[in-house]
Amino acid sequence: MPHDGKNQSGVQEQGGGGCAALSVCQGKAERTGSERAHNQFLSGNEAAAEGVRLCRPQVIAAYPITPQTTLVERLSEFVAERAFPCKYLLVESEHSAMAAVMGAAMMGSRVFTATSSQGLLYMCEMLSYVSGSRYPIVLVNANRATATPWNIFGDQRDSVAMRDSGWIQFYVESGQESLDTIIQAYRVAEHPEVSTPVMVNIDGFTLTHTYDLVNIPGQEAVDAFLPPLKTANRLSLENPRSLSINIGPDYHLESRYQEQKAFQAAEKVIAQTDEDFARKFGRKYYGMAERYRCEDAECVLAVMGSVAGTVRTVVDRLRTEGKRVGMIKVRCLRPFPRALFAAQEAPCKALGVLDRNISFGYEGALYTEARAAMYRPGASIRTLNFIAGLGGRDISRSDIALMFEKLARLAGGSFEEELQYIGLRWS
Amino acid sequence: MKPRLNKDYRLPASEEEMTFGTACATGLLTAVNSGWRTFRPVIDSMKCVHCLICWVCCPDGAIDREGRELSVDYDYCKGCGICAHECPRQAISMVKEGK
Amino acid sequence: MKEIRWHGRGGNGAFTAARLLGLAASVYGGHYAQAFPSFGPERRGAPVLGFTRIDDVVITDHSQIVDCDCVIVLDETLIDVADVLKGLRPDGVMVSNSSRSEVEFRKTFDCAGVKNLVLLDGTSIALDVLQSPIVNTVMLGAAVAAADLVDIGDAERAIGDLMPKALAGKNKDALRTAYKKVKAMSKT
Amino acid sequence: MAIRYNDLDDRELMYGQKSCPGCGATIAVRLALKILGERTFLCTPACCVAAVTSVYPQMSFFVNNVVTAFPATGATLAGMAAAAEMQGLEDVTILGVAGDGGTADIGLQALSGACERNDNVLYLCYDNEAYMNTGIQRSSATPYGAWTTTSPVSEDGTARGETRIRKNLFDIVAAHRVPYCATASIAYPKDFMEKVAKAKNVRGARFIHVHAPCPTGWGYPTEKTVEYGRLAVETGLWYLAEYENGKIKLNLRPGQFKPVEFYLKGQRRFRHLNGEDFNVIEEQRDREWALLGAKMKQD
Repeated sequence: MPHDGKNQSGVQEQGGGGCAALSVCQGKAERTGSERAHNQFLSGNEAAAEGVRLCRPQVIAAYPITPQTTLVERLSEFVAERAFPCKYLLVESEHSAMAAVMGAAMMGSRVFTATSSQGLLYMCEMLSYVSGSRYPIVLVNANRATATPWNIFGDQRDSVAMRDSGWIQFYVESGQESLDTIIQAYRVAEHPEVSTPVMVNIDGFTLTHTYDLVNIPGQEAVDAFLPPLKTANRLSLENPRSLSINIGPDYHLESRYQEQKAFQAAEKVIAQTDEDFARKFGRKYYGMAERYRCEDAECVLAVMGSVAGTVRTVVDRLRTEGKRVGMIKVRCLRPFPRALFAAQEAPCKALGVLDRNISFGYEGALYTEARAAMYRPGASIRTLNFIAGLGGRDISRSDIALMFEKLARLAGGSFEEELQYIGLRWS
Repeated sequence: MKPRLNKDYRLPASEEEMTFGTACATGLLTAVNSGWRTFRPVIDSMKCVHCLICWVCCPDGAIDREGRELSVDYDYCKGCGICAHECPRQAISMVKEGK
Repeated sequence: MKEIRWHGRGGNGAFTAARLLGLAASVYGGHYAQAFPSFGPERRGAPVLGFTRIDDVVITDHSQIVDCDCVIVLDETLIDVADVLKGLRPDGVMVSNSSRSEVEFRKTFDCAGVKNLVLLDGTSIALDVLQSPIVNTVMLGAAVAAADLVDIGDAERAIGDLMPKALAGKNKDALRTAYKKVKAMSKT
Repeated sequence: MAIRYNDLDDRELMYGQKSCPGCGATIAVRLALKILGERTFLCTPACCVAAVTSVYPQMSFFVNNVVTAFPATGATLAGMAAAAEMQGLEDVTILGVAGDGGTADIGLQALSGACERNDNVLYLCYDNEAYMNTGIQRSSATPYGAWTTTSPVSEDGTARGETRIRKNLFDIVAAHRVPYCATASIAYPKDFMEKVAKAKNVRGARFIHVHAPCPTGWGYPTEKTVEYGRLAVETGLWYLAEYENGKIKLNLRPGQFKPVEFYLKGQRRFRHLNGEDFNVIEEQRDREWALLGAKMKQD
C-alpha cells in the first residue's frame, strides 16, 4: 500500500485518462460524470462516504451511532446535493436500517448502510436474513466496543461477534483503504458466483475520526470498474419471485452448502478484484491478507485493522536493527485466509496474534482461527496471543515492540504465557 | 382458471437444479390439499342464485365461478364449511367424504 | 516526522486548526499528514486536544501522539488544567496565546524547561481582525511561523478550502497577521 | 367506490396455501389481492401467512413476494418502496401483510417509522388476536378475558385469561397523521375491499387493520369464521372506521349492540367467563365507543 515520496507523484488511472490531475477542491468538489481523480484531506468516515458516493447506491438507510455518524452525515449531504441519484431513508433503528436496505436489495437496487457496535448487534437478526438470501449488500461497521461497560471507543468485539452471520468481513488499515475497499466490496458482493453481503470494518475513531491524505478516484474509472448491479436474485414484474422463503430440513443443508461455496468462490474473486483494482487505480491490498516483510522473518505478528499501520513502522525500525520480523495483515476474517497461515513455515519460529477482541472462556478470536489454520502434526512454529486495544486503549509502538520481544524470546526457546494482556495495569 | 397442481414438478436432484439463494418462481403448486377434508361442499345448482357470497368468503378461493354453474375445486377445498354456512339459500350441503 | 499537539476548548476550533495544518501540508504542500482530535464526545468548553503529524513519506502509524515537536495552546488558562508540556521534545516549540511578557508567563506557568517559547496575544488579533475571540487561525499562523511547519501560502489555501467564503477572507488575514508578528519577533 | 362481486378478478393470486381450514387471515389476503392485482409486491414477516404460503418448494403467492424478519415489515416495505421509486416503477402496490403480534408488538417500531416517514406503502394487519403461528400465545391485541397458552385459565379461578384490554392500533396509526387508516372485518367483505381499493389509490403510508377470526386459536367450528367476525361488529367489540384527511368516520353505526355473550359464548377461549365478566366487557366496550365518539366530535 505505501507509496513513498511526494504525494503529487499521483496515481495512474488506466482507462480513466492517464495521470490523475491533483485537483484542489476540498469538500464541495464539482461532481460530474467526468470528475477526475484528486486528493483530499479526509477522515476515515469521510473517505468511506466518498467511496460510497462513487459506487452510486440507489437506496441508503441508516441510523446514527457514534463513531459512524460523520459517515452518514456526509452521505445525507451528498444525497441532498444530488451528488448521485439516491433515496436516503431516515429509519428508526439499525434493525430497520438493515431491513430497509434488504427490501430495496430485494427489488434489485444497489444499497448501502453503516453502523457500529450496539447498532451492529441490533442488526444481527437482519444480517442472517440478508446473507441467507444472498443479497449483495455492503455495510460499513465503525468498529467499537460492545456494552457493558458502556464504551464508545474502538475495538473489534462487535464485528467479531458477527463472524458467523454469513457476511464477508473486511478490516482496513487507513482512510484510503476504507474508500478503496468499499468499491472492491461492491464488486465482490455483486459477483454472480459470490452474491453475498460484505461488511467493511473501519476502526472507530482511530480511522473514522483521523484525517489523512486520500486519493479519490474519478467517477468514470469507478463506473468502469463497477458496472451497475445485475442480479437474478430479485423481484420483478417480468419474472415474479418469492424471496427469503422457508426451506425445511429436506433442502436446508443444500441451501447452506451453496452459501459455503459462495464463500469459496469469494476467495478467488477477492484476490482477482484486488488485482484488477491495483491495475486500474494503482493501489494494492493483497486480497484476503498481506504479508509484510515476512520472507525471512523469524517472528511474525498477525493483526487486523488500523494497528497494521503502526506495526509497519515498528517492523521497519526493528529491521534497521537487524531483527528478522514481519507482519501478516489479515484483511478478511471471512472468508479466512487459511492457506496463508497453513503455509507459514521456517524460518518463522514464532507467530503472535494481536486481537482487539477476546472471546471469553477461550482467547482472541483471530488467534483461534490462525492456529487452527496452521495446525499440522509436528508443527514447529510456536504461538502467542496478545489481547490489546480494547475499548479504545491505544496500542503504541512500544507495545508492539514489546510483542516482538516476547516473540523473540519464545522463538529462542524460553517459556511465555500463551495469552498475554498488553498494558494490563496489574498482573 | 384456478391454478393447478404442477404434476411434472420434481425436487432438485442436482446442484444445478437447486434454487439460487432463496429465490423461487412464484405460483408453484406441488401438492394438493384434498386430503385435509372430512366433509366436502356440494352445490345444489337448482337452489343457487349465483350471489357469489360463497365465492367471496372461501379462504382457499376454491369456489369456481367460471362455468355456467358454480363448482368446487376439490384439489384445494379444505372442507371448512364456510360456504355452506354463509349461503343465504342453503344451496350448499356438507357431505361426508367417502360417501 | 513532525508531531504537533493543539490544546483548546471544545467549540474553539483547536481541531479545525489541526486539520487546517494537515490539509496545508498534504493537499497543498505535497507532504503527507494526519490529523485527529482527542477521541470521544465533544463537549463545548471542555479542554480538548488536536493532533497533527507531518512527514515526507506515507504516515501509517495509528498510535496516539505522545512526544511532540510543537505544542500550541489556544488559551493560557488551559495550562493550569492540562499537562501542556507533556512529551514536548527538548528542542520542541511551545506556542501560546497570551498577553503576558515571556518573563511573567514563565513565572506564572512554571515552564522554565521550555527552550523555545513563543507568545502571541492572539485574542487581540482575533478581536481586531475577526471581531471574535476565536483564535485557531491566528495561532495556526503563529505556529507556522514559530516552528516552520508548512508554507504560509499553503495554510492560506487550506483556509480558503475548508472555511465558508464569508469567513475565509478574514481568517486568512488573521493567519497572515499572526504569522508576520511572530516572524518579526524572531528577527529581533 | 362500490364493489360488485361480479366485477372482481377471477384469478387467484394466492392459492393452495396450507392455512388451517376456515382461516380468516387468508380470506383477508385473498380479497385484498383481488383488488390490488398482479402489480403487487408483497412482504410478510415470519407469521401464519408466510408459513402457509412460502414453504419450499410450493409457492402459493402468484405475485412478487418476500418474507422478512418478524419485527421488520414496515422497514422492509420502506426499502422496497424506495427502490420502486428510484427505479421509476409506476402503478405498483408495496403491500405488507402481518398479524397482530407482528404489528402491534414486535413490528410496532418499524410500522411507526414507515407511518412517520409517510413511505408509499400499504400495510394490512390481519388481526386474529394472538400469536397463532407459534401456537396461540397472547399478544397485545388479545382481548380481555381471552384464554391463550400464555394467558391461561386455572381451575381455582385465580388465573382467568388475558387481564388487559387490547391495544388500539387504529388510534396509534392515526396519531401518525397518515393519509389513510382504517379498520375492517373479513365478515364485511364489500366494506373491506372498498377500503383496499381506496387505499390503493392513495399515495403515502396506508394502514388497514382487518379483524380475522381464527377457528384454531379461538376454538369454534371452522364454518363460523365469518359469523364470529360479524358478531364482533354486531356486539360492538369491533368497529368499522376510517381515518382520512384528519377525520374519523364510522362506516357502520350499529343501532343497538347485541349482548356480548352472543359473541363470547361458543368460543372456547371465553368459555370460563360468566355474567359478571360479560358486564365488565360491555363496560369496556362502551368506554371505547365513548372515546371514539368524542374523537369524532372533536374533528
